[in-house]
Amino acid sequence: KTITVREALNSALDEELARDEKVFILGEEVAQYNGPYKITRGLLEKYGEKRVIDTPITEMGFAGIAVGAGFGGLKPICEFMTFNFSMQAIDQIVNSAGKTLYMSGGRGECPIVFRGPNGSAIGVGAQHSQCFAAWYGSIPGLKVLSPWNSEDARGLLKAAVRDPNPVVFLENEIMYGVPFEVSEEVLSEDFVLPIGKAKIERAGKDLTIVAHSKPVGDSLAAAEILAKEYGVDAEVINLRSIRPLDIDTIIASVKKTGRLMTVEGGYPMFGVGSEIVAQVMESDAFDYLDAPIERVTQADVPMPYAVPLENLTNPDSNLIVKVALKTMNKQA
Amino acid sequence: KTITVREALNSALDEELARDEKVFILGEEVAQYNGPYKITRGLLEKYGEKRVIDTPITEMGFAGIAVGAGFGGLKPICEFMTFNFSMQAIDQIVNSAGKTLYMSGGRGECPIVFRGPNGSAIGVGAQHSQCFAAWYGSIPGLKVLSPWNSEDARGLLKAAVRDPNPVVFLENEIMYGVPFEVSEEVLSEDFVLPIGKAKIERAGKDLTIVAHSKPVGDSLAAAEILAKEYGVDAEVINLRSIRPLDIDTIIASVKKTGRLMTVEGGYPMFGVGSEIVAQVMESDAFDYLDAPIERVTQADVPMPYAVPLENLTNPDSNLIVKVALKTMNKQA
Amino acid sequence: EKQIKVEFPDKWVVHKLDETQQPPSFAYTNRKELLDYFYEMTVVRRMEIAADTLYKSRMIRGFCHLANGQEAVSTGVEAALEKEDSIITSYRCHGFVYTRGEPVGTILAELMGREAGCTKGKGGSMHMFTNEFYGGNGIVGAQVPLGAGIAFAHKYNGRKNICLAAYGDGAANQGQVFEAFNIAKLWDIPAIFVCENNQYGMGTSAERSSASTTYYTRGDYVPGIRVNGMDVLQVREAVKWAKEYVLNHGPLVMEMMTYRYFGHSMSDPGTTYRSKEEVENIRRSRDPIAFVKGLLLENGLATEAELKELDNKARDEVEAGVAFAKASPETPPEHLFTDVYIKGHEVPYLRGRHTSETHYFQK
Amino acid sequence: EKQIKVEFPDKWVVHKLDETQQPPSFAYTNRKELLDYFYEMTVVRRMEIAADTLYKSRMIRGFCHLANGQEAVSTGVEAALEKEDSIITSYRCHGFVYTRGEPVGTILAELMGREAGCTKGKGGSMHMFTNEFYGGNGIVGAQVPLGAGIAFAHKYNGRKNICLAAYGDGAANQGQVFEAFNIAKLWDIPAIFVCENNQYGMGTSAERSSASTTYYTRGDYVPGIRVNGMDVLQVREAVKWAKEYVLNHGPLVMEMMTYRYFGHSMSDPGTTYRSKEEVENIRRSRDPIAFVKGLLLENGLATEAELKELDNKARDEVEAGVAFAKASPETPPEHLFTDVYIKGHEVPYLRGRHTSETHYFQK
Ligand SMILES: Cc1ncc(C[n+]2csc(CCOP(=O)(O)OP(=O)(O)O)c2C)c(N)n1
Ligand SMILES: Cc1ncc(C[n+]2csc(CCOP(=O)(O)OP(=O)(O)O)c2C)c(N)n1
Ligand SMILES: [Mg+2]
Ligand SMILES: [Mg+2]
Repeated sequence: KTITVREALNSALDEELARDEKVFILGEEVAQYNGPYKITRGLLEKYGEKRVIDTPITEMGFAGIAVGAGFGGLKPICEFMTFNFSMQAIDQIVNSAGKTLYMSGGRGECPIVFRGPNGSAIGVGAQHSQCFAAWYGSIPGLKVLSPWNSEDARGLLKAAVRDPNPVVFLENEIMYGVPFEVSEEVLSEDFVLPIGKAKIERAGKDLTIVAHSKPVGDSLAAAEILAKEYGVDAEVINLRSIRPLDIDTIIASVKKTGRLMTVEGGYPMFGVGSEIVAQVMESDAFDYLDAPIERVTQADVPMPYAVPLENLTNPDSNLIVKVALKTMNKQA
Repeated sequence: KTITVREALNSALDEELARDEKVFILGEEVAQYNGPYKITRGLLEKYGEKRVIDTPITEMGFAGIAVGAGFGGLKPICEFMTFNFSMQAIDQIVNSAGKTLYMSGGRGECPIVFRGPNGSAIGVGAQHSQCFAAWYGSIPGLKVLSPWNSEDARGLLKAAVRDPNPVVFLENEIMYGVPFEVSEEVLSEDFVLPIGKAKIERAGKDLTIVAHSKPVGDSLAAAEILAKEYGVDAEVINLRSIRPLDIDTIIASVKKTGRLMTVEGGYPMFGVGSEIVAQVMESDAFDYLDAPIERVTQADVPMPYAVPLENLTNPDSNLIVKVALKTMNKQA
Repeated sequence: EKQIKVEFPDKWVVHKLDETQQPPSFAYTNRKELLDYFYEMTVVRRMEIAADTLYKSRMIRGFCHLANGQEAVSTGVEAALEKEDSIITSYRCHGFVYTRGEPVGTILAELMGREAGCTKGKGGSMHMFTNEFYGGNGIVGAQVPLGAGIAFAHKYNGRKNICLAAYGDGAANQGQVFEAFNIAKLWDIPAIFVCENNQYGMGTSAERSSASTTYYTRGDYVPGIRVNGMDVLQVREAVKWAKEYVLNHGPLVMEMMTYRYFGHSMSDPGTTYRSKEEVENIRRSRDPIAFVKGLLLENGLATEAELKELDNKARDEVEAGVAFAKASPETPPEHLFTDVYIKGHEVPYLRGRHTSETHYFQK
Repeated sequence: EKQIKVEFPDKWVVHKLDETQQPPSFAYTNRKELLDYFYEMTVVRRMEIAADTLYKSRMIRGFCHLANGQEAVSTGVEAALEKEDSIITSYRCHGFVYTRGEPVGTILAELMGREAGCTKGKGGSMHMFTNEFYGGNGIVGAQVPLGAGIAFAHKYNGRKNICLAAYGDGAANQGQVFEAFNIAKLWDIPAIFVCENNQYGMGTSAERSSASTTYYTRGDYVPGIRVNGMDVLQVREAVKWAKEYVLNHGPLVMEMMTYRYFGHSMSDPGTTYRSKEEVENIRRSRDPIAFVKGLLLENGLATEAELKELDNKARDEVEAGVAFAKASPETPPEHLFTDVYIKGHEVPYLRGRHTSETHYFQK
């Protein structure tokens, strides 16, 4: 069966609402409007105003209330219309949700999920296009997930809701409408993915490409080109989780391929790629590297609006191919 | 002459207020109370209420007003009592100060300095001990400085105030009271340091240690131990600037020493060290590495309060020595 | 020029303002002024409609927030202020950018991501800038403290100018709005905080987002006034008066009762959370352009034919703007790394998507 | 037990509450209650003084915010609420932690970073937790939305319990406080928002931080009441009434007029921004412990000797607490990596300061 990422997220929310009375959703336009991006479509009708709640445009306030509700024993799913707006609430996410369990010596549990689209959409400019994977990923106390396809979306979101820790769940607006084939298992009500395990989306022996979110698809597309046009057999790893970061899967792959590149939609400096490079360097995979690790990222500029500039800012499969060939020491 | 970091910062502010009428300071307790950490001592008396302004405890509001004042042609110095509280205002720093010049095609200039203590102090727990170097450092449009000693403090703060871009200036509370010898030049009213240049604080040939803020001192102390007790001659680089990151100085040093370790007070993942490792890997210095790069960071936990835990969370010179020896493949 | 006196039908609705502290209950105006307002509002309306068309033909993308129905606010505000006064708004900014002096062509060029755009195609719909106009801000509420800061700078510099910061009924609940009110009041900042109450924030009606919908009172200790934002003369008189007020007494909150005809943005049909009748009813009874037209005709200041001609002229201006924008090339790649930092004060290099695309600045 | 009736000297000062919606103008009490209050407040005061001493002998470090002078607030609040009601406060929390039921020993142990501390020495002064007490929050204002959320959970679960969220006069200007008010009002959340107005936020007086210092009115559309926070009976009656009120009508803002005798934190002598006379004057005329003592003596409910004895008992309790805390070992290194995540749901490993110090969790 084929479902879009949107349907995957929507069904995951639906099932988790059905499964546990303590689960509720709040956020801007999630109820009556059916969600700004329709992820919560139909849920108000099904679960009523108690469980699916529209908020004012006050991120710090409603995120703080959601965290408090988590302390109070509920399991809030707090939607940010986009994670760009989570910056207004970031203190509540980091200092209240993320750190309280520790500061309280284990007394302040907060089983909350913060979710919404993250990173660049299309043509929305600098203030609406930031990727927050590395920022939230740096915070001990949070778990941070970044699904790519429908399977990820379902399995990880359901896992996030069931996890008793605060989870930051980074979706991608561009992926919402994309359909993916899924197995029966994925559609089962009890399908959850383990938090912290990366998935090898394509096995290969020449080169490892690690990506998260939309760039996973770009990497797979690039891998096809690499295979067809250049005889390069790339292994593509879908990170799925930013924190914890499944370095073991990456290391095992690097030991096999000897070459590694990272692809992400966020700013280059202090990004997901940076950390992967550093951790590989610290591991015994370092000795297996036949070439330096290469990073493909957003360009180091605020997201521009004009098409030609935007195209030069976001990574794409052409660039991935080009960098992969460089890593392979091959001519394009 | 010997001056403390506090005196260095205070005199820098004093001179820049004197130099340019458009410069003013605002923040919590900066005026009548003489500054929560006394960095602004005496300035109200000297420059009056127009130029040195107490604000309510409303970071988002006063930071936004400061950014607006920057758009309006002033040169605000916006003090955060600590950068932990800048999280409440981070949207104004990143989305308003950092991105507007770009979005406006060059029309929205904002010559502002955000400053205050960053990272861990002593015994203040999880919500008051976070290092924001990597977060702000990831944002194109911002410059991010992290002084260590009195020379840095004076030269970089004056440079920051004179820079027409928004600058995030990360001080360290633990360093405020520490005295440092400074030259006549440093005391001159026209002393500014170039933004983006690291400083080799100690030349050495065996190993490069890169650090910023307080860990620079810890690294120098470690270098002395390494020299005296182990005959290891470490080169210590004081980053001074997080964005831009002076990778050239690091690369040149690595080419000389063949070994590199990074030391920082922030969380390990997606940190300053991660980026340095990644950039070195991307450079031709990679081939000069005789050992993997090692990172010393804050432990990956929210800052604990109890002394034994806190000690295991913050890097110190003992650990730097230990890791340096590992890098050198020597027994402790 | 012959002046006419227009009496406002209702008393001003105010908060913490006494009888002596209020705008006049009437406005003097004349044929020329009213024709100007008519023309300006018509251009803005037609420009938004052109944007709508360009969007549908995929020449504009991403977010695009149109302000049809709200034209009297931008035109009335501009009529009251001087060029040296400042304005800052939310993303729903096209009208203000035009009334501040940017031509239709550069506005549409911006929407189309063209080099001739008023911000070089880098900002798009939400982030336009022009003289003493500080954006087009994409983060709901952020422009309110920013506006207070711009007003602060005027005061600091000893200028008798003000800043008008506009925000929506949805934005009115943002904490930073209240933080800005408090500081503005403490420091006597000459800011006019204008809540453009168009009754919805996306799909949420004012009643559902705001525990109090009398937005002119939401400043609590900050005085406030409610204005019919569909009547350009009331807007003008209120803002003119408000400028003097804030220069002498510190901040003021002004609620403009207005309405948007279109959806919130291009992806919103604007019909699920309100009825077609509601929209039609307001179009019929309160339209700001029809209002000025009525004044002109009823007072014999212009004929239908003259207005038709002006309307044609507006259409021509917008069409010329469309042509101009279309003729402008897309913003070329050279601009990718400019304006991240101020020229001459850049960082040494900015990384592209990969080290191979890194841009080095000449020093 | 013989009841006495204590009439409150002044009428309640209220905001958007009518005559029928107010706490009683008197309280019934008795010897036992008053002795309990006297004792509890004395313990809290002596505990804070012990903390001061321990700080000066360097056994407590970092931030330490004492609440001497404010004892009637925590004691009065606790007297009014049930154990199932929730409380959340700022960092100035020691008194509340005690009145919620945590012994002096574990509070002081927390301050000293000991394993027996009520949060295992991990939180310190600002971050204590106990049953239905959600901290000790270090970020000014953050506890207000959090408290609204805890109250929301009570309502969601159909419990007739409330949450009381306390914040300072300085915190009262924080935007998130207003955001919480708005949502709480829209959703009828049973939260009592208590502004502990001790007249200063660090070194800034209320007048300099707040454009309106009538904090009980700052909820605008949220009703409010001002309470003499130095009179434990008024606090108790007001909170008791408020609990019923918020369960039936949604949120309420309550301003408690109080005062702190010590500096803001240990690094603040507390003398630069206010006069010694001001402090002395309040100690003399409004001290909350002296007030209860007066009630007991004037009504012949207790003798000086009995009170002296109770005072001694309080001293003993605190001394025992000090001894307990001192005897507890410092929190040992094993605790470094626990409680970052919930046991059994950790990440596979947490890195130490270096890979050599990384901790792996058993699965
Ligand atoms: C902080 C933040 N949260 C959410 C959004 C998404 N958003 C954009 S416009 C809007 C509605 C705003 O409504 P209102 O303030 O009434 O302005 P209007 O669109 O009616 O002019 C929302 C929720 C945003 N841009 N910023
Ligand atoms: C967001 C934030 N900004 C600044 C601080 C530093 N700070 C701690 S307490 C305080 C004063 C608070 O005053 P008030 O709210 O009146 O509470 P009180 O200390 O009087 O109980 C300040 C500025 C902080 N902890 N959090
Ligand atoms: Mg609106
Ligand atoms: Mg106070």
